[in-house]
Amino acid sequence: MAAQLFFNGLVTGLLIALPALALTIVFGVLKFANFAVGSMLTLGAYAAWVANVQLGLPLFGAAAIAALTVAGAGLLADQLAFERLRARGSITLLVASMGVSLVIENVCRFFFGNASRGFDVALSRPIRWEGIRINQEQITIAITVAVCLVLVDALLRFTPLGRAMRAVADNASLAAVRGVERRTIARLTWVLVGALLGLAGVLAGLDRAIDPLIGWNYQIPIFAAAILGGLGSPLGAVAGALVIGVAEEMSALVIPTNYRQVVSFSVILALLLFRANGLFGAKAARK
Amino acid sequence: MTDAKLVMNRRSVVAGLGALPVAAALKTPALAQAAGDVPLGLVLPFSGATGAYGPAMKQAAELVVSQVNGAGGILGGRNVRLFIEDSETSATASVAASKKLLEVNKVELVGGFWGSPEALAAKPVILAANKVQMLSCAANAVTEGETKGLIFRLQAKSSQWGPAGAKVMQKIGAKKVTILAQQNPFIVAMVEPFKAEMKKLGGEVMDVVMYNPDQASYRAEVEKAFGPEPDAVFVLPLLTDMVSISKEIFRGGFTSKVVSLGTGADAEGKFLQAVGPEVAEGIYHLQPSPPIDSPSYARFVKQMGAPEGTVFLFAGNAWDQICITALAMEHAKTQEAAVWAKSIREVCNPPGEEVDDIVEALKMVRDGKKINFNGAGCTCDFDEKGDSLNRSFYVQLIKGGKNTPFGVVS
Amino acid sequence: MIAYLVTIAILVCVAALVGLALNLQWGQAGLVNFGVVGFVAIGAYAAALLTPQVGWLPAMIAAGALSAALSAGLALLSIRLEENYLAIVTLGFGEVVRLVILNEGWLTNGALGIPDIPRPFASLGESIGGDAVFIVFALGLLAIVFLALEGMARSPFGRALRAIRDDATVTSALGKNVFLLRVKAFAVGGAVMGVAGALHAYYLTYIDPSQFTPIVTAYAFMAVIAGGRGSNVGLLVGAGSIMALLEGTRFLKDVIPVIDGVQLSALRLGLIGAGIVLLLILRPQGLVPEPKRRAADVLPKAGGGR
Amino acid sequence: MSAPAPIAALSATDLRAGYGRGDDIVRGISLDQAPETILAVIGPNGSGKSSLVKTLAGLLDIRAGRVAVTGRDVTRETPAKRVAAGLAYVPQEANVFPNLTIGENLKLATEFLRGRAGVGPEQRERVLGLFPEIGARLKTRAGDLSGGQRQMLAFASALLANPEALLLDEPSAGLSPKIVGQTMEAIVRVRETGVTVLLVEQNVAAALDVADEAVVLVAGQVSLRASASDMKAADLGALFFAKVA
Amino acid sequence: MSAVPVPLLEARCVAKRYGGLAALDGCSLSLRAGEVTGLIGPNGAGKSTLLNAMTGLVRADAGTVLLDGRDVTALPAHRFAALGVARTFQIVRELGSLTVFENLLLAPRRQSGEGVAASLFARRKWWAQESVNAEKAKALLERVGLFRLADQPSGGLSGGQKKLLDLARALLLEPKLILLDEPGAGVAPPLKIELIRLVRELKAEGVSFGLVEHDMHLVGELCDHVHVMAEGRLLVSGTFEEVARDRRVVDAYLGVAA
Repeated sequence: MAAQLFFNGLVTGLLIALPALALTIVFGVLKFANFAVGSMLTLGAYAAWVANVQLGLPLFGAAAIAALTVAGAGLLADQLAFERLRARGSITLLVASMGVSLVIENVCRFFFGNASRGFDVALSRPIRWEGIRINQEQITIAITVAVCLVLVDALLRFTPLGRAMRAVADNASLAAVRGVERRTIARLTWVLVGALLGLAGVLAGLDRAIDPLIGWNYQIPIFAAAILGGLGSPLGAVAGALVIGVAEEMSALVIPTNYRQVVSFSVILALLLFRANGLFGAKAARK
Repeated sequence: MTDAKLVMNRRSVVAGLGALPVAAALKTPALAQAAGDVPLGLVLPFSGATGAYGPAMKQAAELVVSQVNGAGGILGGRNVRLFIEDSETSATASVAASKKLLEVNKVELVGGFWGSPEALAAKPVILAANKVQMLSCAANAVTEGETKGLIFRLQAKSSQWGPAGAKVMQKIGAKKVTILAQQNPFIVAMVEPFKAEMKKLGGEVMDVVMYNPDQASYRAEVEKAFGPEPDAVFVLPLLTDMVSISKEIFRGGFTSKVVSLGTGADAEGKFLQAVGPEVAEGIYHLQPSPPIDSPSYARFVKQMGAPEGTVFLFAGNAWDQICITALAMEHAKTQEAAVWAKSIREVCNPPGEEVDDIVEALKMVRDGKKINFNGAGCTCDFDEKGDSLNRSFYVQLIKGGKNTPFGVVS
Repeated sequence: MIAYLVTIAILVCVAALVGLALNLQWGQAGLVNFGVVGFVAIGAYAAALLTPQVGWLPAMIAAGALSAALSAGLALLSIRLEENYLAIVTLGFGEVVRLVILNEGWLTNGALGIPDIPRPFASLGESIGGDAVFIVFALGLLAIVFLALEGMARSPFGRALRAIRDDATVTSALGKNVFLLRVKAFAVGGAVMGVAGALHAYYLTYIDPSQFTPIVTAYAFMAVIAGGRGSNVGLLVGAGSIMALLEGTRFLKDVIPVIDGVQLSALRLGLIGAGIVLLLILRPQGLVPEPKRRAADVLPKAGGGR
Repeated sequence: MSAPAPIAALSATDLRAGYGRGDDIVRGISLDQAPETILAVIGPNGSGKSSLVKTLAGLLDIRAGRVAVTGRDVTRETPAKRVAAGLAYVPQEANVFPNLTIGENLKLATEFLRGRAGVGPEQRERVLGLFPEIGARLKTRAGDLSGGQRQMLAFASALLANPEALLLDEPSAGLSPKIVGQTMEAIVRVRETGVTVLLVEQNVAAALDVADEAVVLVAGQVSLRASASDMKAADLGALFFAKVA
Repeated sequence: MSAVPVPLLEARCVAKRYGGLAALDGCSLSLRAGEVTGLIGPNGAGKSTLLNAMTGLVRADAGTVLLDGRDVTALPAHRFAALGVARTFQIVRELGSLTVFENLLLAPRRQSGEGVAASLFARRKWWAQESVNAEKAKALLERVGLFRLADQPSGGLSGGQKKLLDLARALLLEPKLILLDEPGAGVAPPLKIELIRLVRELKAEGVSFGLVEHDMHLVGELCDHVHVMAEGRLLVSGTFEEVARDRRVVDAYLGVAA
């Protein structure tokens, strides 16, 4: 049972890895905690549902549409809200992202209602290996997330855009005098983050049912993972996600399951109290 | 008495409200109320965790209203006018909604109430106004304490669901069972009665795994409930979590039988739609039985535009709430709630000529016949507390992508 | 109609109390709190559980005190954190409160909630009509809290908080204990949220965990942003407008029948979100500016104090 | 170069700028700098030297006046566009991206300069030739470099844009005297490649050693302009210890 | 024993590193009571860091800070005010949303109205204090010529006016020592003269000053004693004339040194 829970934890961790990565990228490049991360995930799930169930596209195509849709939504949110508030400091952006989150969630609700929905894909029975049950979705999720992580890592490391994003994260005004337009990078960051969240939405929808609150339910674990990884550190976010996933699932061994959701919060609190920097840096205390 | 209250309110309040822009916003709809109509209100969930259940109830209620009005209305040709508010799955919002219905739309009935918290919060407000509250929720507490004889439940109580579940377990031969249950008032109240009944029937409840609504995943909970391989698991969810949980059960390859509730594993067909036939295969679910075999129920399903054999649980309740109200008003020849509430048992409980078509029933009442109305959600018989009598539970087994009848327990 | 407006007015009172508290914490002291609803819930449950035992006044005081104590405790642990982190810690706290209430059935009756909470002046209420008495009670409570918070805002305490919001380093160089002041602001805000929770419990006479979702927090932020960060008068306007918006839209569907219930509710909540963003962009200072102490007010020869 | 009236490589006309809603810090500065010269900007602290280069680079709001690079008006351009127009800038201290490697720092310096001529591999060769110690350690994190090495990397990054004019803000700040010497040598080498250098310096002696011309800023205005050699002969101590403001 | 009086504020071997860079490298110097002590040196010499370390805003890595002979190294910043040490800031950090007058009223120590309960229930008491403080504030504002702007938001002041506000705010703490961080920077000449007059008057009233400054005119006019810092250490001390004549100092400024 413990081994199974550990394995399940890894899968849960992978599920929150992409949104945690998205959160951490926004924090690094745009310097605020994006509370709309959950609702953007929700939007991704619905976009994929429309493509998959209503338009009859295969899941792969639906995922692409989800990524595009949320990337577009990210761009739009940046254009309409965040860009206009950029100069006003992270706390304003933070509160604005809360507002954006309400808008996105309710756009989904407006068009799709509250009913639970699922993708049009056949589920299958698990593969058994060393007494552990592994199922198809878990493999899909693991592969997708792994590929995404490799791609994002490669993007950040080896492409001009990635370099520019890291440069803006390091020192935005120096980046400007090296020819990097901050505005452009902000937009492209939203595109990347939107794509990640769109995919995360598809995976989450694959894992459970799609409803307007699907993203919100991941919110605290996502933040826990990103903070654990040290907000702003992509590698850290992924590591943090795995730790949070495993901790949440394994906690069922020691505490009643109905207190499982407390695990993420406890991790955040403990971490900030005893080590204000997360696993990999980023200062959390006020100056 | 009403007047005294209004005067008092006005004096103490008008000053404080003068500034509120609300007042301006309210003028138009008040005028929209046509003279002579009989206003009825429903508080239904359209948003929040139980938002999935509202639309069908609304549809059913509107159907009845159009039939009643189409047949000439009630109380000598007056039309029934329906006002529906969103409960937002929130007790606070339900109170505001009920207040609005009572005070702005002057409704005689505040019905609906899918969720127990909403019903419990609105109860004092409705009773204070001396109007009738009809429920589609299960928590025992609503009909406990003061009811003024104005509360009627068209749904089974939580404490009735539990034993029914245990009987299903007995029927499918499950001795060792675990419970996997969401923390909500409707479900929590059925856990103990289920355990007691299981014990009486010689079975054993090995573990109770509780979980919270709105979790990111239910993997650990499913693992914990199914891991020890009990004969069966009594899964007590609402729709959203049941979709996730059933996927998890399927993908986990667990072999224990699954007995669940119609609220989650049927939800008027939405469950099957959401998960597909494979995942749903082999799940038993029970719900308070609507008169499945009656022609009236078949007609109801057809009118709702649902596939034949759909078991409507809550839409039928909404349907019945409006029917009963119309009949009771017609019987009492008044829209005064305190009066027609007393007529409800007259038109619903036996003895009397059984009738299930609302138009026909109205005619019979007008003709002075003693009737026993049977609804689309239940037989509509009430005990002195307002709880519905003769609840039997209809058990279905999902087979080949369809709900198939498995039996009835009571 | 009047009675419906009374209901709305009472709900505005509750929302205004919550908003006033957040206005102290965030508007004046600059401390973001995404766990508002947790403190409201604590107050509501404390009042619900204690009122039958000790009567409403002690229960209400206890509700405020308990909420203040927990608020202070959370602040002691986390107030040093940078705002993005403080936001998530407080959000998490709010969720934990809800979980504890949901799962500690022995104390809170869990998901079933607590029915039949006795209202203050219930007997008086019965003789002249329930809500009439209650609205007086609620308005009175709001007035007391408003006066107290406005008094604080205009006192050296409030001034020190605004100074911290502007620049904590300078304020500490001026000899103010920034940490302590922040904790105090959080505690006082917590107390008011607790009292608001108690009022909510008394009005509904039934509480359960589903009443305390993060949307309550969003409303409070919206009220503060709409009213103007730092201005208590603005907050009252803000809280009133939001309730007007929320309740006013109830009537939309009586007028526009094409929108169904789900869509209407989505529209309302979406509007709140869009309102937050729009106000931040278009009117960052809110509807009413923060009060300032004019030199003439305090200089004795210029006509004495107010 | 066209003989008669050479276009100034860098020119500022009646420039006024400041932060936010505050007072003007640059208070009406006019400068014309001939191509391929080093102009040292010196003056007491707070005289607006750094603000001047920031204004030229586009990081400070211009309230009045005009900035041009080889005759092209860039007054309303973003910082990034100015780089593309041939105006490179090395800020004081935080002038490299610490979390990027040297190689990445260098790549970043050119890949967003759409339409800038001469930023290809040849330029890279040339620049790395000027700073051999940088080219040898492309995989090192810039944050791990010493102060002097960072300075070289910053120069190199700016030069990769093949600028007409290079703005240097106190390149000697925080460096040991020996490294200061190396830095100044590097500046001379840079000029020799045909770049016009505007050098803001606190270290007057070092700056005047390499500069052709110098201006003294006081209170946001040019108070003196002279050739470097004339300036050296002046009583520089008085500049800093002048009892008259 | 030595007849030398205990210095008012003293730094002993204070060191502070930021990242790899040593901002302070074992710096020792002292400020004497009743004097205006100047602290000069080229950029990056560590003057501001030292000032921060001496007022609790920066925790030194090593070394001690003594106030009247008492170790105050680890004291939090807000305690310094109570011990009679006030300071101003290089880039003025006015509390922009407060009015000029509120900025001043904020400063006085031991305001009973800063307690939660007292702010509500001891109104009479703090209001009396407030009136007294207001008188003082008014007097100070008149002294620095800002009273006509009393009800303006301080964010709207000019740079020089902000400096004066900062100083006036510090004075309301009734300190025995005021540390000024570049009071002359960005201040127009007429206001500078005002500043010099003010500091001289206050010195005559018994207030001691520490002064980090680049404007040598100000330093020459005001300082009884000058410390020159370079590269995180004390280079030379003496009167302004002595220091200005010292070759090492000129070299340090002009970059020929060491």
